[in-house]
Amino acid sequence: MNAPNSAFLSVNNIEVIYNHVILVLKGVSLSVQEGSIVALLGGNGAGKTTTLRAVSNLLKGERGEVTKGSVEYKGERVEAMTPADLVKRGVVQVMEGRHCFGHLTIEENLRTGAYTRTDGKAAVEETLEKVYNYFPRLKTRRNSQAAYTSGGEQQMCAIGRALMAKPRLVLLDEPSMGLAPLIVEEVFEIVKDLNAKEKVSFLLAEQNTMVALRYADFGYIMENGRIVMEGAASELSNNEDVKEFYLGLSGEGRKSFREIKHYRRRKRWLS
Amino acid sequence: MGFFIETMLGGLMTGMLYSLVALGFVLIFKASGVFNFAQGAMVLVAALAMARFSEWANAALGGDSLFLANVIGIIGAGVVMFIVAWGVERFVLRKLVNQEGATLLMVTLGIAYVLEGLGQTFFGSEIYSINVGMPKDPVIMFEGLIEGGVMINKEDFIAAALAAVLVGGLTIFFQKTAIGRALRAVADDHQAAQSVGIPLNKTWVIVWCVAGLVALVAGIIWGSKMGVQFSLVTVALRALPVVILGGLTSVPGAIVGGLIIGVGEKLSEVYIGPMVGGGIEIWFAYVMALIVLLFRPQGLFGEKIINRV
Amino acid sequence: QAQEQFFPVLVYRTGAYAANGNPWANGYVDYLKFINSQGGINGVKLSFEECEFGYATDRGVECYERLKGKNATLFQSLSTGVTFALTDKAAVDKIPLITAGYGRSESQDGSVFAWNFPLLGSYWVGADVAIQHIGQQEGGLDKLKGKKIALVYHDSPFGKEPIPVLQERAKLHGFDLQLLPVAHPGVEQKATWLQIRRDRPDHVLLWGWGVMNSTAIKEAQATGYPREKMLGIWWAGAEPDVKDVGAGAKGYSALALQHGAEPNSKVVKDILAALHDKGQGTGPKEEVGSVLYMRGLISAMLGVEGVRQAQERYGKGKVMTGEQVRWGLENLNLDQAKLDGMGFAGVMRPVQTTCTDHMGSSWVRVHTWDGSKWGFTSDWYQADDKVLRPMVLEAASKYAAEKNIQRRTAEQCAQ
Amino acid sequence: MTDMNPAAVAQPGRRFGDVILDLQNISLRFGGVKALTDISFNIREHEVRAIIGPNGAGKSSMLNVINGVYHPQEGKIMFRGEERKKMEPHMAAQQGIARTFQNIALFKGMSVLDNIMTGRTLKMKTNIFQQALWIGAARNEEIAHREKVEEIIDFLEIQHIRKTPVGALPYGLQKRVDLGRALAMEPQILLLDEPMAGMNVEEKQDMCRFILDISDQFGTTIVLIEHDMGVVMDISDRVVVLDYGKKIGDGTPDEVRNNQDVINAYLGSGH
Amino acid sequence: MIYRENGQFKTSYLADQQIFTIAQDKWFVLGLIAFAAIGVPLLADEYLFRAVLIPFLVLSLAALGVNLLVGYCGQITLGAGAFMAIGAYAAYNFMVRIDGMPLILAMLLGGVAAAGFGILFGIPSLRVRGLYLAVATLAAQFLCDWAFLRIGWFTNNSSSGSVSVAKLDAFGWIIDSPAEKYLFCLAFVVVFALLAKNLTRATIGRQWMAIRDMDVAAEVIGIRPMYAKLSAFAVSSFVVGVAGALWGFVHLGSWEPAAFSVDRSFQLLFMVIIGGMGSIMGSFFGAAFIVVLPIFLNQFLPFLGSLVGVTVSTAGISHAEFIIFGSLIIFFLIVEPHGLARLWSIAKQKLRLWPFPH
Ligand SMILES: Nc1ncnc2c1ncn2[C@@H]1O[C@H](COP(=O)(O)OP(=O)(O)OP(=O)(O)O)[C@@H](O)[C@H]1O
Ligand SMILES: Nc1ncnc2c1ncn2[C@@H]1O[C@H](COP(=O)(O)OP(=O)(O)OP(=O)(O)O)[C@@H](O)[C@H]1O
Ligand SMILES: [Mg+2]
Ligand SMILES: [Mg+2]
Repeated sequence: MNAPNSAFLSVNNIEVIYNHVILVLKGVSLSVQEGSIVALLGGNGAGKTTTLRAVSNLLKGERGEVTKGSVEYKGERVEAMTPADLVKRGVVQVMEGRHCFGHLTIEENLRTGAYTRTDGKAAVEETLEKVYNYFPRLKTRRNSQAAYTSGGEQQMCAIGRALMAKPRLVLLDEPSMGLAPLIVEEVFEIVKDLNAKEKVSFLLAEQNTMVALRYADFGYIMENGRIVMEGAASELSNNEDVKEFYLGLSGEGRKSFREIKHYRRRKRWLS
Repeated sequence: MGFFIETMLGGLMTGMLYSLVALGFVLIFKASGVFNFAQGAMVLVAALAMARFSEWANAALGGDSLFLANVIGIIGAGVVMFIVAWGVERFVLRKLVNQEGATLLMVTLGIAYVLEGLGQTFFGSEIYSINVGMPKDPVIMFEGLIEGGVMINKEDFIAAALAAVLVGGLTIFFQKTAIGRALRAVADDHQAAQSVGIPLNKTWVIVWCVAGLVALVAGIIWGSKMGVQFSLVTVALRALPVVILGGLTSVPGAIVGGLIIGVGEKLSEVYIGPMVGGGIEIWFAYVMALIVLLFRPQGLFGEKIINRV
Repeated sequence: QAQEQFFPVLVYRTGAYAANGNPWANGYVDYLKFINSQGGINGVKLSFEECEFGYATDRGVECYERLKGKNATLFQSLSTGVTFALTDKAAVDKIPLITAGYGRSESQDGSVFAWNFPLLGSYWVGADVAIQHIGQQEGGLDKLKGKKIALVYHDSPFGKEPIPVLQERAKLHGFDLQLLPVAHPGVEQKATWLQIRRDRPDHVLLWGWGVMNSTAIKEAQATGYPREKMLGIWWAGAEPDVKDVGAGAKGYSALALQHGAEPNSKVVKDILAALHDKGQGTGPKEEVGSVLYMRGLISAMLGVEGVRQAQERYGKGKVMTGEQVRWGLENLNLDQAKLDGMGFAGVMRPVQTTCTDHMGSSWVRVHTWDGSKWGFTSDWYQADDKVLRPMVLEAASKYAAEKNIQRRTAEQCAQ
Repeated sequence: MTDMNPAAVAQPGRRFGDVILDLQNISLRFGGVKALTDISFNIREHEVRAIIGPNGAGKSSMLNVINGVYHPQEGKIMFRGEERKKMEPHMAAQQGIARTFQNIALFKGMSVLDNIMTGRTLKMKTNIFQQALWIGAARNEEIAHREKVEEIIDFLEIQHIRKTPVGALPYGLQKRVDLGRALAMEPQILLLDEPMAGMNVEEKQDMCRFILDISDQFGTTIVLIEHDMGVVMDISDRVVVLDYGKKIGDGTPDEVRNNQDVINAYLGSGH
Repeated sequence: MIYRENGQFKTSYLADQQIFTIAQDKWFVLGLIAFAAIGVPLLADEYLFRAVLIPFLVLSLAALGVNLLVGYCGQITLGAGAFMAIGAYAAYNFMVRIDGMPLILAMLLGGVAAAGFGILFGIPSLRVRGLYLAVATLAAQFLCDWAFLRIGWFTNNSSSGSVSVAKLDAFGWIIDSPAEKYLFCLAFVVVFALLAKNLTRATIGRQWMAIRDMDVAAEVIGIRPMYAKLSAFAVSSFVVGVAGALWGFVHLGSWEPAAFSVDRSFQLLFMVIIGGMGSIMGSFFGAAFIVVLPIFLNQFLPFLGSLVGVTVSTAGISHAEFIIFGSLIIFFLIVEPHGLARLWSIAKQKLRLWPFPH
C-alpha cells in the first residue's frame, strides 16, 4: 500500500458516534488508489455502511458524526463539505436499501442522478442510454413509479442513478443485494468495465465476498468497527480464515448448506 | 337563478383565494415533504411588510405616486420573504435533514410563532391597508338575461385570474423542469437526494422563496380585501381542507380543491345553513374534504399514497 | 408600599384583536397615570400592572390569578369568555368585576351577581336601543311590522347575548329577525352577505368584534348593501373597524356606549397636557380621544370612582379592599356636576348604581362614520325597562337557582 | 412435472404431507403491468418450496397473493382443499400464514423484544380492560408469551440486542428479527422473501440452519424466495421458476437446474 | 456512579416487565408523586395552584390521551380539543340531567361519551392516513365547536352558550380550595398515567405501535387494523374526554365552546411532539413546556428588561414571547427530534456510562 496521503481517497483513523452515545467506528483507516476497486468486507453490523456514509458525508441525516480522524479526497479534507459538494467532485454513494425516489418514475429517478452535471443535455442523454444498455430491464419499466417496481429493479435503478452523475469514485453499498445471479455478474462487469475504460474508482461494501474479491484489487475486512485485516484481493481470497468464514470454503471445497449441522462460533480476529 | 349564480361565483372567487394559500402549502410539501403550518404566518408577514413598506414609501415620496410606493412595497416585501426563506433554511431545516414528518410539521409551527412575533415587532400589530387600486364596488351584469342581474366583483375576478396564472406557471415548473424534478426527489427521500448531489440547502431556499412569493401574492390580495392584520394567519385554516381535498402534492389540485371548497361552502351556508342555524361553512368544508378522502385517500389529484411491502 | 391602590390591567396587545385592544389599554393606563399626576385618589396613588392575555380565556384566568396575588381589588375582565370564567371565582375571592359594556347582561341584577358590574350598559341594552333607533328611523316602532332585520353576529357568547332581547322585541313589534352567525374570527363572510343580498333585510345589525367588523363593512360594499342601513354594537363602532375601509364605510352607524370619539373633551385635553406633552403618554398621541381609547379611559375612571366612593365611607386616603371597592361601585353616584368636574362633560351622562342595579345607566346614542371620523347622529336613547327588567330578573334567578345563591336582602345591601 | 409423487422428492427422514396450498391459474395485474400470468403450483405440508426467477419476475407478488396483500384478478387459491375467498392479510395470519419481507418491514420504533412479541398478538386473549389494570390474566399471559419469545430469541441468537430499537440494528440482524417475528406466530406456512440478502456466507449458513431447524422442529411448511442458487439448491425440496410473471419451471432442484429455459432466463451458464 | 443498574439482576420475566426496570427510576418517580401529593400542597400558593399546577395537570392528562393516539398509534389528530369538549359537555349533561349523579361517575361517563365519538371520528383513519387524516380530524373539531354553540340542548339551553357547574362534590368531599382541586386532578392523572402505561406495555400497546410503524406488516402478522386503530381512538378520546371534564369542572368552572377551540387541539399536539411521541413521560414534559414556559416568559422578560434598565412595553414582551417560544420549540426539536423525553433518556444513558463518554 502506498503512503496514505498520496491516495485518491484516504480515511484516517476515524471514529463515528451515532446519537451522541453509540460509538460505532473505533478508528478506521483505509485508502483507495485512483482507478482501483477496493472491497470492504465484514459481517452484519461491522460498520461498513457507516464507513461509506462517513466518506460521503451522509451521516448527518442519521444523527451520526465523525468525532475523530479525517477523510481526504484528492488531498482535500471533506468533512466540512456537503454531500452535494462531493457529488460535484465525483464522489457518489449508492445507498444500502435502494432509496429510490418512490414517487418519481424510473426515468425521472435516473435523470435526477445527473443533477450536478453541467456538460449539456446531449451528454446526459448519452449516459442515460448507456445505463439503459446496462440494465435493459429498467428501460422496459422506465415510466413506472419506482415504488411500484420490484426490489431488484429498484436496486438497478439506484446503481444506474449513481452512474448518471459520471462519478470518479463510487461508493457502492451492497450492490448485489436482491439481484438475480445473472444481474450480479452484470453489475460487477459494469464495475470492471467502468473501472477499466473510464478509470472510475470503486469502494464497495459487499457481503457476496466471492464475487467481490474476484473483481476487487484490494480488500479490507472489518469487524466491530475496526479494520482487522487488509490485503490484495488475491491474497485475501487465499487466506484460510477468509476462505472459511467469508467464502464458505473449507479444506475440502464448498460445503452444502444443508450439511452444516452446527451453528459455528464465528471466527473473531479480535475478542 | 341569479342568486344561485351569484353564490356560485362568490364561491368560485373565494375558492380561488383559498387556492392561493393552499398553493403555498402544496409547494413546500411537494418540494421538501414538509407540511408547512407557517404558511399563514408567511402570508401575514408578507402582507404586513408590503403594507408598511408602501406606507413608508408613500410618506417618503410625499404621497405623490401610489404606484411607485406599491412597487417599492412589493420589492421590500419580496426581500423580506427571501430573508425568511434563507433564515428558515439556515437555522432550521439544515439541521433537520431526514427527520420525520411530525417533527418537521412541529418545527414549522415554531417558525410560525417566530414569524408572527417578528412580524408584529417590526411592522406593528394595528390594522394596515394595502391599496393596489383594486376596484371595490360591485358591478351588475346580465341584467337583461336574469332578473336582478348577476352581481360581480371585479376585485375578485382580478384576484382569481392572478391565482390561475400563478398556478399554471408552477405546474409547468414542477413537472417539466430539472429543478422541479429535483424538488420532488427531495420530498421523497432527503438522504437519497443528497446522495445524488442535490444540494438540499439551495433547493430549500428556492422553494421557501417561491412559497414566500406565493404568500406575498396571497397577502396582497387578501390584505387588500380585508385589511392587513393578524387574522390573516387564520386564512390558512380555511385553506387546509382545500389542500387535502385537492391532494397535498398537486398544484392543479390546489386550484380545483379551492374551487370545490369555495363553491361547496358557500352553497351549503346559503342553502343548508339557515335550516340548522347557520355558521356551518367552515365545518362543511372540512366534512366535504373528509368525504372525498374516504373515496380517494390521497385527495382528488394527489399522488397515490404508496404502500408496498 | 401599602399606600398604593393596585389596579390590574388585563390587555391584549397582540394577536387577532390587538388593533382594538391597544387603544383600550392605552386609554385605561393613561387615565391611571393621569390620576396619579393629579395626586391620586385622595392622596392614595395608584399602581398598576399589565398582563397580556391575547384574548384567550385561559390566559386571562392566569392573569387574574397572578394579579390577584398582587392585591387586586377590582378587575376588568375585558372579554365575555373571561367574564364567564371569573364570575364564580371573583365572588369567592371578593374582587369586584367591572365589565363596562360587555359581560353577562343579567349580571345587572346586583342582588344575585353581587360582584359583577356591567356599568353603563349591557348587550341587552344595546339590543334594545338598536331596535328603538331603527324604529325611529322607520318613523316609529309600529312601522317595524313586517320589516326584516338581520343580525350578523360573532358566533360566540358575546354575539349571542343580544338574541333574546331581539326576539322579544320581534314578537312585540312583529318584525322578522334573521340570524346570521359568523365564525370566529370573521374573515370569511361572503355567504353571509350573499344571503343578505338575496333576502334584502331592511336593516342589518352588526354584532362583531375585531376584524369581523371591517370585513362585514367591506362585504356590504362588495355586495352593494347600503351602509346607512347597518347599525353596529358599540364594539363595532370604533376607528379600527372602519379605518382601512375608508370611504367605503361612509354612512355606517354604530351605537355609542354614551361616548364616541372625544378628542375635544376636557379630560382628553387634560391628559394630553399632563402626560403626552411631557412624553409620559402610553400610546401614540394621535390615538388619544379615539373611541376605544375613550372606552378604556372611562372604564378606568369608573374603577377609580368606585374606589373614591368607597373611601367616602371607609376612610379617605386609605387603600381599599375588594369588599370596600365593591361597596363603592355599588353606590356610585356620578352626577352631572361631578362629571363636569372630572372633564367628562358631554362625554357621558350621570351614572348611579345601587345594590340591585349594577349597571347604573343605560344611555346610548348613535354615531356615524362620515368617511374620516365618527360623529353623533342621534339623540340619547335609554333602554326600555319594561322589556329588559323581567328578562334580567328571570335570567338572574335561573343562575341563582343553578348556583344555589340567595338573593341579597335589603338589609344585606345596606351593610 | 407439475405434480410429482412426493415420495420421489422426499429426502430420507423428511416426510411430506398433503397439498396444503394449491394455487390455480393465478393472474395479477397492476394497471398495464402483468405481474403474474396464469400461474399454477402447489405447496405440500412440511416441504421447503423455493421460488426463483429474475428480478421483477413476480416472486414477491406471489407471496403477496398467498398472504392476502394482493388480490389476484383471476385464479383460485385452495387452502387445505377449500377455496379461499377474498382475504385480508390478517385473516391469512389467522389461518397460520406468516412471512418475512424483502424490504425489511419491522416496527422501527420498537425494541427487538416487542417486535417479536407482536408476532404473538393472535394468541393473546385478554381484553383491553384487563390489560389496562395489568391484573392476573393479562400479566400471566404476558409472561407466558414472553417465555415463548425468549425461546425464539435464543434460537436466533439475538439475546444481546433484546432491548435495542430495531431501527438502529444493522441490516442482517434486522432480517433475523423479521424472521423471529414471523416464527413467533407459530405459523403453518412460513413465507420468506429473500431472507439471506445482504448476508455473508457465514451468516447465510446460520440462516439456512435456522430455516431447516424450523422445518424439522416445528414441521412448518416453508416457501422461500432466494437469489443465491447455492442456498436454493441445497435446502429446497421443490423449486418453482418464474420469469416475467410466467411459470417456466417447476420441480426438484436438480430438474430445475438442468432446465434450459431456466438457464437462459435466470441462471446463466455459470451454474 | 449513582445511577447504575449494577447489581440489579432480574430473575423473572415479571421483574423484567416492570414499568421501571432500574430501581433508581422507580424510587425517583414514587418520590416525585409523594412530593406532588404531600409536599406541593404545603408549599404552593393559590396562584401556583390555580394558574399553573392545575392547568398543567389537566393538560398533561389530555396530552397523555393524545399521545396514546398520536405517539403510540401514529394517527395524527387535530381534533383533540373537540374530544375534550365532548367530555366536558357530556359530563355537564350527566350532572344536570340525572339527579344525584356522582361527580366522578359523571366525569368518567363524559370520557365514555368522548370515546364513543372518538370511535366515530376514527373511522376515516381506516382509509385515510398521515397528514390527510390530521387535517380531516379538524372536521370533528369544527363540527363540535359549532354543535356546542348552536344546539341548545347541549348547554341546557343557556342563552349565551356558556355553561357552568355548581359545587364539586366527590362522594362527600367538597372540592373547593385550590389545593383540593389540585389533589383531585393529581389523583386522576396518576391513576390514568398508570393505566396508560399498562396498556402500552401490553399487547394492545404493541398493536398500536405496530400499526404506527408499518401498518401492512402489522396486518400480515395478524393485527386487525380496525380494532387497533379504533381502540386507540377510543382509549385516547376517553382520556382526553375525562381531561376535558376536569378542565371544565375543576379548572374553569364555567366555560364556552371556545375553551376547547382548535387552538387547544394544536396545543395538545404541540405538547405531544415536543414532549416526545410514544412516551408517557413525554406528555408531562410537553405539557410543562407549553403551559409553564409562556407564563414564565411573560413574567421573566419584564424582570430581565428591568435588570438591563429598559422597560419593555407589554406588547413588546408578548411579541418577544412569541419569538422566544417559537425559537425554543425549534431549538429543542433540532437538539432532539424525538422530544424532551428522548433527551431525558439520553441524559440518563450518559449518566449511566459516566464518567466514560461511551
Ligand atoms: N442510525 C443509527 N443509529 C444508531 N446506531 C446505528 C445507526 N446506524 C447504524 N448503527 C449501528 O452501527 C453499527 C454498524 O452499522 P452499519 O450499518 O455500519 O453496519 P454494516 O457493516 O453496514 O452492516 P450490514 O452488513 O448489516 O449492512 C451497528 O451496530 C448499528 O447498530
Ligand atoms: N403494487 C404494485 N403496483 C404496480 N406494479 C407492481 C406492484 N407490485 C409489483 N409490481 C410489478 O410487478 C412486477 C413483479 O414484481 P415483484 O416484486 O413480484 O418481483 P420479484 O420477482 O420479487 O423481483 P425481485 O427479485 O427484484 O424482488 C414488477 O415489475 C413490479 O414492478
Ligand atoms: Mg450495511
Ligand atoms: Mg421481490
